[in-house]
Amino acid sequence: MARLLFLGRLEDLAGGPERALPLTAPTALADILAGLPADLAAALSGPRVRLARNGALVAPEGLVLAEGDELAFLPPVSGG
Amino acid sequence: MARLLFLGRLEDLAGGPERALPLTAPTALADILAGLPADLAAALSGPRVRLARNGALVAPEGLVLAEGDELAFLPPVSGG
Amino acid sequence: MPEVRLALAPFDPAAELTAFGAAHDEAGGIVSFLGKVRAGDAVDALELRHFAPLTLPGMQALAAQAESRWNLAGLLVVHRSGVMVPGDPIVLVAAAARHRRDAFAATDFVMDHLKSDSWFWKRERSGGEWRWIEPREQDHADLTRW
Amino acid sequence: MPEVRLALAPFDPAAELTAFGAAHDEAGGIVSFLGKVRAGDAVDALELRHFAPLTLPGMQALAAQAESRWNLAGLLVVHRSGVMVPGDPIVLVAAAARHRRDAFAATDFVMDHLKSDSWFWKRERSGGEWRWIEPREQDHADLTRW
Repeated sequence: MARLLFLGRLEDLAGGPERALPLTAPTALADILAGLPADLAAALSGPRVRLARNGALVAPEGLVLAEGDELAFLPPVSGG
Repeated sequence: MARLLFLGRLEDLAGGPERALPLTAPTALADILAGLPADLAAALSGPRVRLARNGALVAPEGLVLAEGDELAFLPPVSGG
Repeated sequence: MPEVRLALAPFDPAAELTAFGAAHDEAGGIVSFLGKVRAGDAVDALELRHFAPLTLPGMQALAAQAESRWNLAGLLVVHRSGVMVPGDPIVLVAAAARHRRDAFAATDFVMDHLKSDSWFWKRERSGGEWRWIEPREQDHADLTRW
Repeated sequence: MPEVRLALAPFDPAAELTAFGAAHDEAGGIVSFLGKVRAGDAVDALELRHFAPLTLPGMQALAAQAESRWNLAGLLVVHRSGVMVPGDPIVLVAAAARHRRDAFAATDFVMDHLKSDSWFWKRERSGGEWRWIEPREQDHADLTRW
């Protein structure tokens, strides 16, 4: 099991702040996105969406999620 | 009678914050200064010393003090 | 050491500033910025969300950057997360310095970066509807000042 | 209308800021500058003298100039005159604005002018001796920024 976290407006698109993801083996990000609704997958792949795996920023290229991982999708911030 | 007020460091030079000035007739600033100690007169005539007669800034040129006037000598400020 | 906090409940800016001032009485000047939820708009609630692993560390790194760049006696950064109503404080930044120019610049710098480059997501409620706020172009333009 | 006061006795900056903030809750941001007598120097007392006919009117004119130049919801200027000890507040300037850039600029502007272009004379006591403070070149240079 891995967890996907959706921050900001991505939460609305995803229908909730997080989603559990059953994993039988380490899985590439591309394959994970392919299993999501197309509009959500498109939004999560946007060029301005940053990724954090287990709390640390990571690049999407070559990203693989393993059992217990948490992947956060961080849209552009609007803080302060 | 007129009054001279000395602000800031001019107070130390003048030996006090103000000085009463007996006047028998309207008197030009130059004549008033001539009646003061030379070092004080020189300091009061400095190019950066502003003058206020009865609370309003005035130019030294042609200035004449009359009975009841108050003339303040304002050295450069150092406020805040 | 800057004092940096993520406030999950309302905070009292006057009490914060008083304590900060007392802790830095060797500094001649304190500049502060207080940002509050505006009253009088249609917006009746504002929510800021943060991402715990990044938000506070990001604020700490920003404060450290300001302290290394200007000559400060102290720096305070307090930022709310959660649901707020009009009048509630959102952010307080205060810089104490011997020379006021340092305090002004550091406060301004920290605010520009908090606004556009810190890990907060904002939504507003008006007419019963929540709406996510997108970043403003002005916020990004502000960063180019530094 | 700016709120401008010449304080002849100690004032409480936190109470001033709280009241100012409460009066301007339609503004999103408040920038403030608080100048205090430094602690830890050899100076154990500071005196500011003013000239009643000019000092407060000059402060009022300065505040009006700041209000006309930036888009402010409110402006507060409080300046002490008299004898102060380390830790005592000397000057408090606060600007409330919808956009923080206006509040920063107005506060900075008012401080630069209060420091170098307002009718106060300052002397400091250290080792039992009072000494008048001459204007600093930096203060005049600051004015050329505007």
